[in-house]
Amino acid sequence: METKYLELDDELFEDVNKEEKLKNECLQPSLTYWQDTWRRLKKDKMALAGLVIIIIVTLLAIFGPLISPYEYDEQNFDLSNQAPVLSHPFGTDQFGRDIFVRVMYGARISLSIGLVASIINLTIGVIYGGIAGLKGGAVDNIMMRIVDILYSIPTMIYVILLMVIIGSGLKSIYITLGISYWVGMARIVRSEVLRIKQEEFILAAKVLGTSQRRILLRHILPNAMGPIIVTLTLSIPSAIFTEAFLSFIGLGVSAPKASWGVLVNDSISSLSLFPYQLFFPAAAICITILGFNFLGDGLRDALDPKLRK
Amino acid sequence: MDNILEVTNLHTSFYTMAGEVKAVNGLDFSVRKGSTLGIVGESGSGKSVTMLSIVKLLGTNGKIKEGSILFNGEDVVDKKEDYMQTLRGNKIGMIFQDPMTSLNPVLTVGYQICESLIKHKNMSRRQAEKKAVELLSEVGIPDPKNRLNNYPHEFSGGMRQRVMIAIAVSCNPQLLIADEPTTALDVTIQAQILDLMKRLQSELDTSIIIITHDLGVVADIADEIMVMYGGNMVEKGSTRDIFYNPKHPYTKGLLRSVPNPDKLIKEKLIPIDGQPPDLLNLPKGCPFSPRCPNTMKICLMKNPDLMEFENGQKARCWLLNKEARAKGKVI
Amino acid sequence: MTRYILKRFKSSVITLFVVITITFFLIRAIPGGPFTDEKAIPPEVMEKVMERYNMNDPLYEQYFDYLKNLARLDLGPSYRYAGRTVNEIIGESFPISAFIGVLAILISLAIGIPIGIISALRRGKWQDNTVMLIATIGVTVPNFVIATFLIYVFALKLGIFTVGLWEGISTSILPAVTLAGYPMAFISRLVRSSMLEVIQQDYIRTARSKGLVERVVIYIHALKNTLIPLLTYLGPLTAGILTGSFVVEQIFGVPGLGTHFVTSIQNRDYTMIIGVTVFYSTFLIIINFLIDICYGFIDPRIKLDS
Amino acid sequence: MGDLVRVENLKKYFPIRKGILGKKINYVKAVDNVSFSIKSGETLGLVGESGCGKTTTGRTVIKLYEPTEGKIYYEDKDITNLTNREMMSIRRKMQMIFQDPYASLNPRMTVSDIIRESMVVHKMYNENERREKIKELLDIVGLNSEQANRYPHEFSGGQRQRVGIARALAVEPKFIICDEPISALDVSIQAQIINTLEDLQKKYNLTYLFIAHDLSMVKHISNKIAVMYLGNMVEVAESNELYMNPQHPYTKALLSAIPIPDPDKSKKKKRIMLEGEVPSPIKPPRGCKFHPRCKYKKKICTEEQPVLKDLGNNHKIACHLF
Repeated sequence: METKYLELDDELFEDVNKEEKLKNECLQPSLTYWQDTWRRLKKDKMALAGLVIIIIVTLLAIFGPLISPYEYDEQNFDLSNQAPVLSHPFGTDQFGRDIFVRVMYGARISLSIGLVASIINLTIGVIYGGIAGLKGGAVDNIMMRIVDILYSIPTMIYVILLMVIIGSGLKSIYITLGISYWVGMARIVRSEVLRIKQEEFILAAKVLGTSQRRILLRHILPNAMGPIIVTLTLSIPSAIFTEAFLSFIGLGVSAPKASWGVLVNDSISSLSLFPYQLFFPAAAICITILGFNFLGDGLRDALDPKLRK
Repeated sequence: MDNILEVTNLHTSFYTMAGEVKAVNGLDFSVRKGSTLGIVGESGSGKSVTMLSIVKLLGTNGKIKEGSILFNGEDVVDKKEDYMQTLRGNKIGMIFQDPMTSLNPVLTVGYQICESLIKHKNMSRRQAEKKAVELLSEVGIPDPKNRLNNYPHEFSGGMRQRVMIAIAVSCNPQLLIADEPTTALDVTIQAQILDLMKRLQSELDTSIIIITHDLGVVADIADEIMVMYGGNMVEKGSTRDIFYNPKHPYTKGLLRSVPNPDKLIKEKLIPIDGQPPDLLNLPKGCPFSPRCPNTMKICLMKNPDLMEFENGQKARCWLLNKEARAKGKVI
Repeated sequence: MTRYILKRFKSSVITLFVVITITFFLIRAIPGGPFTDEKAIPPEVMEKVMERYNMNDPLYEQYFDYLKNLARLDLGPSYRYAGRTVNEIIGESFPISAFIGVLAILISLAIGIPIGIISALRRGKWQDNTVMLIATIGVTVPNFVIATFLIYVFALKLGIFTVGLWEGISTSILPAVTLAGYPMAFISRLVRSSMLEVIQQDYIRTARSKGLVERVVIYIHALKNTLIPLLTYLGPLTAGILTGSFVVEQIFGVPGLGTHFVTSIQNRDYTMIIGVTVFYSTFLIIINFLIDICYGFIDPRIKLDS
Repeated sequence: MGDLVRVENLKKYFPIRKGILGKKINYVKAVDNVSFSIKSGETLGLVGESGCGKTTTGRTVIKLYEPTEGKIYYEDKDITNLTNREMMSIRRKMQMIFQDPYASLNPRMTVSDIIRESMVVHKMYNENERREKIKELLDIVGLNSEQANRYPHEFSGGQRQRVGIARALAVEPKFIICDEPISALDVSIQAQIINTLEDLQKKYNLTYLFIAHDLSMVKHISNKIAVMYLGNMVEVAESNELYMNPQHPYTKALLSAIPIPDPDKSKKKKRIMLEGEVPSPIKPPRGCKFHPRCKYKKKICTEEQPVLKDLGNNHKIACHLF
């Protein structure tokens, strides 16, 4: 037997009462679900960077055009095609308009489209998916058949067709987004609702006699929030994409309004002469979308129940 | 050398984001050739990690910190991966708990059996398939010839576990390790599988380690039993000694908390109160101290040393130390 | 197996029928009729088109004519290009777009899958982090920005590739790479997360317990299961490249169906728009149908005799 | 006092649908003509292997599933076709505890909210009475009440199961269906939960329907045991009687298959090894569903389904041998 560093006297062999025994077990502080999510999100630097980017772009979009000395459509021919200089940090385009203010104005349009897209996603997508998931049976079957059809045909072409019909411009972009854009969210919400519906705590609520409405609000939706938020954050970039894409093929915002897509489209032709005219709007699009993607990825991990310890 | 396996002072930990999970803490045990060792323990006792350490399948964040594992006299702890690959599936066969997920859903059952035969016994494809059919019929799967090209989802839970056993014994391993092989099965299927394992053991003269939380299973199939708690052995001995002459309070507690259906008048069960240990922050001293009915001061300070009795039974508890001191046997 | 194919074929036909009907009614929804308000239409073309689309017949008759023509795969005359039918234009331009599209798909698969697997196997290490960063950026940058960047670097500055005039193979590299940008990034992220999930499955542990070499465990046991979810992405991938071609072909001056489609939109060439829309939809529905079939072959769990 | 709960010829078929409109093409006969009764303050054990329909029976009795056929009586009142509103008062009296401790509690709600919801739904007590009642309930089930506003993921399996029990007790039920409450727990924790359930039964004169596949634990806690096979009830008897003197071939095989935690006894035990596997409930065998695996099968067994007959001291059995 190896030598004992501890003097084995009888006193050590007296019994110990219950409380002392349990002293060993320490309990961590209790965190509400959202505090815990924020605590995990803070640890993810990429997600924080994403959040900061989004905040900056939003501030620029709201206050930029107000404080800038120039109007987005103020033309000044003797300053046309000027390289970036202090008074015009992003330079000017062929009509002498200040690109910096136009980019900030473009931010307003793109973010508003992102916002509208997420509202549409939230309302139509969540409600459609929720009903299909909750009702189940034939209703769910038919609703999902419609979604499958929408999913398999190239919705982008039908967006274009609609734009041709109801004319281009911001209003019609919102409408077309509304028609074709909520499909992804509906599918995710439906599978989430179906998954949660079979969980035993829902059966327990039913055994209690809890009303269908209360089960939906108190039990199903809070548990489905995770995937909904992640899908939402990741759907904003593709809405911005869509707008840039549409304006690129001439269906976007009509001049003199300037969305990022329009800015990039206009400057393609003079790429070799004035690359800066293309660089800044393109950079703006990329940074904003990057911000939403980083935040979306960070949220996915932070809200993932499996990683919860 | 009558021991197929000798483990001394084994320490295995997992390094996770939440900190170091001390899964196995200074484990010593051995398995005699041709015998069946039952490892009994609850969640967090380290019984499955012990098996994964023996075959070094601990994944990226698991590591054997200390200790030696002699298989057939060779210490595997510092062996390279390619040496281990000659052992796994060949000299050591493994059976896992959940038959529904342990077979690859996109490969045929036949392919998954032939793989080990082709690799370890370098049989040709045709030879391997012939042997696979024999194995399937030996483990009791009807019409094996046609079932060879079926996919796992075309088998029931019981049948899939038989396929797992066929794979594990395909190369006549010297040691068969089964981690809760019958937990996911119904009682009648479980009886069939245990019966099959006993038959295979006598035919192949292989030693078996069976890991389970079910005392009934070890009583039926094991020659020796080791009880584990908090990542270490608390008691080891022959099956009869453990059931009829348990030394450690945890073993006694386990036996008392299982109902005995033969008793006509109902006796109240005597449970072990408290919760299973959290391997992230194990209590100082004996891991069972928070739940033990007769904890002493010393139990909270130092982990008890192993005490051996005449009949080879071993236990790790200061209570036994106290009794021995009372009888004048100075430790 | 055949019952599964029939089931998928039936649903594809239904989808196609729904799509065609939607297109038919959409066009009728154009305010003031699709062809009436255009000013500078030469009278003889106008007259041919009106006769061709017999606008004044009752709606259901027009609908049956429309279906009859579609059945004969006749998409009618082009509205702007006098004397040329939509079929001809598609016949000329679609092969070019298809070539670039297939090239783009091959590039995105050939690069996306391996780097996805590598970053999954080297989880947390530098390979994983760099790949994931590039993939996130790849998913972020719109293809027309990639296009301009490539033109700026390779064409204008280094002069390796010529842009603007179409000389077959050599000038299709840049557009294909541009089109492959987003899908390649998406595929690498998809393969990475799918591989990470598959690696933790029990059957991978069983494979390792059989003493198989790591290479066999990954490329035989894990890979097949990892690529199954990728199949479901192939449909949207093709659609993505198709819509991407509208923009990229225009920037690179590729005379593909994409460019024609965009010009037909810009100058409201309705017959061309309808024709190409139906063509594209049919093309994509067929692609999805084919993907469903090979899904049945690759994943044995799909109940083939359901 | 008569039977608290009586069930007659209960059937629950799950339709298998095909095609877009979900045309019914076949049925899974999960529960096929089951009858039993439970006296107030007693425990009926319901055992059987997976797929035998024991869980579906439990969920149909408590009207989680609409019964396809048959009658359910609670305190001699027919509750089979009551509407949701009419069921509310009955719902208060019948509660359920579940198998998976990790899935039976809403992860987004604190423990006190989970228990409070029972009282809110049934509009019982005012706010601070409820807070008091929650503390009391947590103590009764053996949890310390300071942890009341913690989240389920901060508790171990055994502790969560106790929260489930507290939630059921909150509405002061008379009848609780325990659907495999201990099979997901460690052995030492199982004994704790069983003792808690027994103490509560004595204290509140509760009636249990205890559903499990671990026959020795069911024998321990039940007064009467019913054995099910593929949707049918094959044998019902007092727990000692059934254990000591099983009559139905399947019950005998089931009892012989249970591993006994006692080496000498398990070596001596005569084993009846049941061949083959449980057939699929979609296409069950004709006549007695056990006949393909039964050694004593006669011609009649393959044609006619046996009916539950009383052999005396209410030991009932559904088998053509008797």
